[in-house]
Amino acid sequence: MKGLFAVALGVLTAIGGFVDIGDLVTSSVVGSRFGLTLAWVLVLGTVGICLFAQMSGRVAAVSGRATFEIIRERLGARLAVANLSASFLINLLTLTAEIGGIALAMQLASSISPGLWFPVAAFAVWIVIWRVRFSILENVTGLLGLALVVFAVAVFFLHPDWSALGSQLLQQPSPHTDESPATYWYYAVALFGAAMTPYEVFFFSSGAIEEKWKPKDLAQSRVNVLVGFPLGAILSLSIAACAAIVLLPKGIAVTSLYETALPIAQAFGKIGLIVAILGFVAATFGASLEVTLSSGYTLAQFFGWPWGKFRRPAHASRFHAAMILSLVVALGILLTGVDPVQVTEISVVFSAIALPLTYLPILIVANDPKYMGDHVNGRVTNVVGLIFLGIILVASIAAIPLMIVTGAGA
Amino acid sequence: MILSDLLGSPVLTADGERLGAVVDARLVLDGPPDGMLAAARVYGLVVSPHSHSSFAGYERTGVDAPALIARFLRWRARGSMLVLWADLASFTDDVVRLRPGATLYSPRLSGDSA
Amino acid sequence: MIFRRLAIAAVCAVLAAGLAGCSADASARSALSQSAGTAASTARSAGLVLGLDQGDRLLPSVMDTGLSDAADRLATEAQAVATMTATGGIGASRDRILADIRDAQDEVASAQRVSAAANTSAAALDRQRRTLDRLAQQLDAAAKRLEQQ
Amino acid sequence: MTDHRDLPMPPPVAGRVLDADLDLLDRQILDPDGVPVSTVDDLELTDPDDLEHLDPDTPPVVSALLTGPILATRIFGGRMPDSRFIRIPWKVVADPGIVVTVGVAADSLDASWAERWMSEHVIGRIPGGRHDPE
Repeated sequence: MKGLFAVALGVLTAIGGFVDIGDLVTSSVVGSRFGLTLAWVLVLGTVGICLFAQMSGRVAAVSGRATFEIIRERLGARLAVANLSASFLINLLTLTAEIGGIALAMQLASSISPGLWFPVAAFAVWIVIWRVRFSILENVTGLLGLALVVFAVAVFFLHPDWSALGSQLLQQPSPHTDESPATYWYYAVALFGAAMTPYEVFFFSSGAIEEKWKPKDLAQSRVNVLVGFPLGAILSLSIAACAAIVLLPKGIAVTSLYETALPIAQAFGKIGLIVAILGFVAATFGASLEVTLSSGYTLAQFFGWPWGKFRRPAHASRFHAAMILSLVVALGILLTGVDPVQVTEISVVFSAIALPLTYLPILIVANDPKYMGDHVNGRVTNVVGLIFLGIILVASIAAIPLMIVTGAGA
Repeated sequence: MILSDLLGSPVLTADGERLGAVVDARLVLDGPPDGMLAAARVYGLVVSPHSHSSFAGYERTGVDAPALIARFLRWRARGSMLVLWADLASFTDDVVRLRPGATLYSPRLSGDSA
Repeated sequence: MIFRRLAIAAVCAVLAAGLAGCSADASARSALSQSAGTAASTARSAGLVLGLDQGDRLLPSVMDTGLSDAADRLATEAQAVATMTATGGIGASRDRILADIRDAQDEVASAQRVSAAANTSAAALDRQRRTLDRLAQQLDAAAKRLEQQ
Repeated sequence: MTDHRDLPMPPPVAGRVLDADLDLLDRQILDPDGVPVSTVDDLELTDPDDLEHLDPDTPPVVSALLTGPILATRIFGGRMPDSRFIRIPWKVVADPGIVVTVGVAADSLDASWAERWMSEHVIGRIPGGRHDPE
């Protein structure tokens, strides 16, 4: 019974934890501009993140090594520093966006301008990381994030033209919008990069150490990943579908968080909005925690500092100092007045460096019997892993030219 | 001397022919006890003719998965060899020179046949 | 040696300037069209917000956020269009687009006033919604025309 | 073209064999309680007496694991003076596995002075910094 509860909890938190501000807005932007013609990218990215998150969790449980320690060991200091710089910048930009996202969600709930919420949100994130146990922070934000299921329900209540939605799923470069193929592919690469963003793997593998997983817990972690992540992706897809049903026909191209919520208002009115806003706050807050922790994990694991929430802050002092500094920098970026949502767009460039340099060492170590004993990758996992590494490489090479050609998808 | 001084240094035969670059140093823990372990002496140098560094050591370990990566990295490290310390004549100006008649050995780690 | 490099640099600079000059017309046109398109989308968004509010489906805080966001974005576009140098005979369309954006700004501002007032006038909000939709259509049409030229 | 498959295996040795870059460099160093100390950023070897005429019978031995600022010179090049090395003597190394375990507490090593400094002067002074999370 306890085992079943643990599995259910794991799955639920994986669903709730899958969606962050980038997913909320990007899904909605893409849905309102391209309909569901980019849904296949989401499916592809979800398979990829499931594969590598599971692999990194297995490495962590069996060898006790978190992902960035492995990156350092296998890539050597120089390449690892390149990855650290790129990953850390992505983390910082994502953190900026997430804190901004909390503030935007709070604005929706209160009408108080986001500028006043930035410091409150950053402080709240810090205090939770400082004082709350890992399992509690993971489970509570994950469960509250489930409020976003309202988007999945709304898809049905909006009575869409199912055959039209279905044909969008199968059509490539969308027929009834004026977007150029380059813009389409730019968003395809950006969506793929966002689905496979390295911080999720850093967080997942370090979380396995925080919760002291052993090889016997692997079955449960596999269920969490294989059920939770895809269901989370369905939430993303629902958000895109809601935008495609309500906003695309009206010619509204989403640029702000409140527009993401408008289809819910249309479907369920005020009650639905309250649930959706609760989901926004939980999802952005949960993601802020994950990203802040990831910044600490990557730095500490690269330099070999003590890290982890299972230690008292004074026993992982540089880890906590790094997280405080990250929050301060993110707050500083927000206070310059940039649009928090657009901040994430720059991170596409850094993903091009970070993605291959993160997933290659995981794949190599997952095959090393010195680390893994009997738990080395099977043949099928290796073949799929190599295919994804290929896709990641192509996406990485294409990312920067596409960004320049399309003016970042304008 | 630090390890980085050795790594990357070119290796020349006694005749001045370039064999490659030092990509690793093989240590053996068979000296007199030094604290908790035996002293670790430099047993030899791993030399690669085509690359300045080794990546993931596929040419030395018995690991061959994932096949495509293993094959590529072995190709990159093709022709790698081990030269023993006893066969080194000098290490000056960041160049390692071998003694006449130095033997080239396989770089494989024998304990790694897993 | 140094002279040859300077000469090459000069030739490159002239070429670049030439290309930029040729494409200045096209880029001004596409920037204008983009501003018109964004303004249209924003006006529609504000219209949708007003429509949802009429159906009593919106929280006041979401309505506030939506209208103030729309006001900000329209202001940004108005600023961008007003400071644009109108080359290649797009001056007339620029003025018309600017006028439409300014009208939309006025409508959003008065909607903000109406919704802030104690007794909201449903009729006034409905009128503003219709006006915003009409302006959005005009802006969209202008954007399309500029792209096709 | 020499292929290593054609090359003979080296003479067998009695002790454990480690390739310095492959098996030691960039590994995590843990103390007996599993507390991270640092990473292996470089190795210090004893200097041969005469570099122009190396003595075949006295090979260099590893005197210490190096860590700290030496990482910067390894990544960006350059050489720092030996006097500024932060050393973890080979004497205290207990097990060079997929992590390098040392036999003494992390707090007793120079390598963790930065951690102690940050703990004493910054993190430990923030309320709650010395308690377990709830």
